[in-house]
Amino acid sequence: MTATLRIAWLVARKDLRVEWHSRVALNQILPFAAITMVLFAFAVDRLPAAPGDVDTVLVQLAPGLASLGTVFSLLLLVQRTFAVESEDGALDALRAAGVDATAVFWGKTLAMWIQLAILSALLLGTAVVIYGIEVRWSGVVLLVTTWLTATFGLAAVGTLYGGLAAGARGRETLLPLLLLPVVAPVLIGATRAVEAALGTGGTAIADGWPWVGVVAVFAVAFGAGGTLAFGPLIDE
Amino acid sequence: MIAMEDAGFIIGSYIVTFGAVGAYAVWVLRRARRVTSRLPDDAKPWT
Amino acid sequence: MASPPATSTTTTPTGPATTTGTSTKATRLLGAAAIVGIVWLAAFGLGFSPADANQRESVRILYVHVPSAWLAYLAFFVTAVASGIYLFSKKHSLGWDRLAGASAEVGVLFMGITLVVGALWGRLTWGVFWEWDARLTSTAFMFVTYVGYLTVRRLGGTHQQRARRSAVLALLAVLEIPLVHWSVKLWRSLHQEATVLRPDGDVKMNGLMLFTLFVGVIAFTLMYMWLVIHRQRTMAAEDALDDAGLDLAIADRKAERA
Amino acid sequence: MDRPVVELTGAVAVLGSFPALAGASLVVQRGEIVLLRGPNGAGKTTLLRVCAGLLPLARGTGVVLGCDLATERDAVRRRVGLLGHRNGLYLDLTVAENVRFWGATVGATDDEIAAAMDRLGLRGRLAPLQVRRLSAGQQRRTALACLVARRAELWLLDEPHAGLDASGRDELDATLRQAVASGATVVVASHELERAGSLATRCVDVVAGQVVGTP
Repeated sequence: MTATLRIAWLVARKDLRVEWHSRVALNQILPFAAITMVLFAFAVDRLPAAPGDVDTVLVQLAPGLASLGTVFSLLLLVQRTFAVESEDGALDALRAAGVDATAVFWGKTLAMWIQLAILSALLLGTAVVIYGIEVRWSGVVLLVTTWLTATFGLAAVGTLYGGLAAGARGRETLLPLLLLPVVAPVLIGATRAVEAALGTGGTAIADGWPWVGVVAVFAVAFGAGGTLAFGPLIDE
Repeated sequence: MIAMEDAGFIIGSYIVTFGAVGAYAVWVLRRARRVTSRLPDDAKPWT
Repeated sequence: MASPPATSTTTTPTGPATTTGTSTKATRLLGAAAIVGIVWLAAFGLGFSPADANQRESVRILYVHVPSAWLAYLAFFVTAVASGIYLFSKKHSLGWDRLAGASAEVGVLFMGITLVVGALWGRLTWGVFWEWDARLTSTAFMFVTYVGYLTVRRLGGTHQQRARRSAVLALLAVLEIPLVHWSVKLWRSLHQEATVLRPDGDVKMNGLMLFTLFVGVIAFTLMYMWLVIHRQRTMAAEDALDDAGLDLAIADRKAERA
Repeated sequence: MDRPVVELTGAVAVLGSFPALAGASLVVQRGEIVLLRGPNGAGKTTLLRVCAGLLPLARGTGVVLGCDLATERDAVRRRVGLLGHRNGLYLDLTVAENVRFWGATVGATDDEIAAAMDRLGLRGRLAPLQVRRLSAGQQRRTALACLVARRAELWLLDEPHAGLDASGRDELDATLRQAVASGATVVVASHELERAGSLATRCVDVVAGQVVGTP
C-alpha cells in the first residue's frame, strides 16, 4: 500500500515535471481551450449589440460552455500525457519493469487532476470575463467543491480510457468514442452546480448540492474502477 | 390495412426492423459459411 | 517490426470440412420458429390488433419498438454476466468471451433499431423525432458505449488479451450506464414543465394489444437467440481458424530454417 | 545445483498473426553473458521480450529466475531489466531526472543512483540536459544508467551498442562485466559480433524464430 502510494507520487511528480519542461498544456492546450470559449460565443451568435450590454443567453449558457471546454481540454490532456509515455516506449518500459499499474493510474490521475483543475479554473474565469457574468460570492464553497470533484472525476476516467487507447491503432479517434459517452454525468452535474453557484440560471445555491452529489458519485466510481481496471486494460 | 393513417411510418418501422435483422442474419450466415469451409469438422463443436 | 503474415495462412488447413456453415438441426428449428414469430407479429401488429384511443394507429410501432428495446437491454445484461464469468472463473474460457461479444453485437443492432423506430414513433405521437426524455437520452448513450466496446474487441492481440480487455470494459459499462441514466433523469426532472407522454404509460392496452406485445417479445427473443448462437459459433470458427493459421505459419517458419 | 536463469521450451510468440518466435528453446545459466546472433527478423527481439515477460507465450513454456512466465509474470518483470530498441526515457526530462525516476521505481537510494550515473559517465555536464537534446549514443547511455539503477538480476539488451561511440562502448562493456561480477546474468542481441563476441561467454544463433543447436 505505501509502496503503491510512493510510486503514484513518483509518477505524478514525473508527469508534472514533464509539463514543467515542455509547457505543452500551457502553450498549446490552454490557448485552444480559451479560443473555444470565444467560438462558443460565435456559435450562439448573441454578442451584445452595444458596448456595455450583457447578453443573457451567453451568461445562462456559460457554466455549460465552461464544462464543455473542460471536457475538450481533457481529451487533449489525455492524448498528451500518453503521447509522453509512448514517445520513447516509456509505457512499455513501465510495464516491463513491473511497476504497479494501480500506482501508475493514481499518479497519472493526480497529475492530470492538477493540470485540468488549473485549466478549467482559467476557462471559467475566461467565461466570467468575456461573457460578462456577475459572480455571487456566497456560492464560492459550492463552486470550489464542484470544481475539484468534477476535475478529479474527469481526470480519473480520462486516465483509465486513455491507457486503454494508448497502445491501440487509431487511438486519436478511439479515445473520444470511449470517453465522451462516459463523461455525461459530470457534464450535467457540474453545469447545474456551477449554475447554482454563480446564480446564472436563477437557481438557489442550495439547489446545486445534489448535483455535486452526482459528480462525487461519478468521481468515486471511476476512482475505484480505475484502481481495479487500469492494469488489465493497459496490459497487452 | 393500407388505408391505415400514417401507414408509411408504421410499415416503414416494420421494414426497418426486419430489414436490419435480416441483413445482419445474412451477413452472419455468409461469414459463417466462408469461415467454416476452411475448417476441419473437429474444430466445430456444434456439429 | 512485424513482418507481413505468411501467405500460406490463407490456404486450407488439414482435415476435411464436410459441413459448412454454423447451422444445426436445433438452430434451423429455432430459425423457422423465429420466422413464424415475425410473420405472426406482423399479422397481429399490422392487422388484427386495434388502434389505440390516444395514440391511434401509431401504437402499432410499439409492438416492434418495445420488444427490441427489451431484448437489447437483455443482450447487454448477458454481455455483462458472460464477461464477469470469463474474468472471475479460473478457466478463463473463451466461450464466455465470445458469448459476450456476440450478445453485444446483437444488442447494438437491436438498440439501433430501437432508436430509429422510436424516432418514427415519436414523430407520430409527439410530433418530433427526438424528445429529451431521460430514457431516450440514456439509451442513446448506451448505444454509443457498446459501439465503443465492439471497437475495442477488434483491437487485436491474442484471443485471451482481447477477452480480458473487453471483459473489463464490459464491466466498466455496467458501472457507467446506471450513472448516466441517473444523471440524465435528474437533469430531465428539472424541466418537467415540458410534459412528455410516457412511452407506454399513456396507452390503455386491451387484451388483444397486450397479446400482440407478447407475440413481439417472443419473436424478438427467438431472433436474439438465433443470431447470438450463429454469431458466437462464427466467432469460435474464426478463432479456430486463427489458431490453425498459426500452426501453419509456425510450420512455415520451421521449414524456413532448413 | 542452481536452477537456470532462463529456461524456454518450444516457445511460440505471435506478433499480429505472425509467429515471430516459432518454437524456440533456450537455457541460460547464472553469470553467463549470452550473445544472440542472427539476421534481421530472426526473432531476437521477440525472444528478449518473451524473456522479459512482456509478450505472452502462445505455445510452449518459460521459466525465468525461477518464476513461470504464464503465472508469475509480474515477479519476472520486477527482477528483469530490458533495454529494447527504444530507450523508454522521458525525452522532456533531464538525464538526472530520468535516472532518478527509474531508480526510484525500485526504491534505489541517492547513492545508488549517483553511482549508476557515474558508471556511464553521465555526471557533470550531461546530467542537467534534457534527453531530447542528446545524441543517440548519449540517450542510449542514459537508458543503460536507468537499467543499472534498477538493479536487475537478468539483463536483456537489444542492440545495446547501436549509436554508442567508442568510449560509450567501453563503458557498456565495463558495466556489463561489473553487473555479472555482482551476480547478474546478461543476454545480448547484437549485430556487432566482434564487439559483443569478445564480451560474451557463449554465442547462440537465432534463425527463423528458433534457437539453433543445443539450448
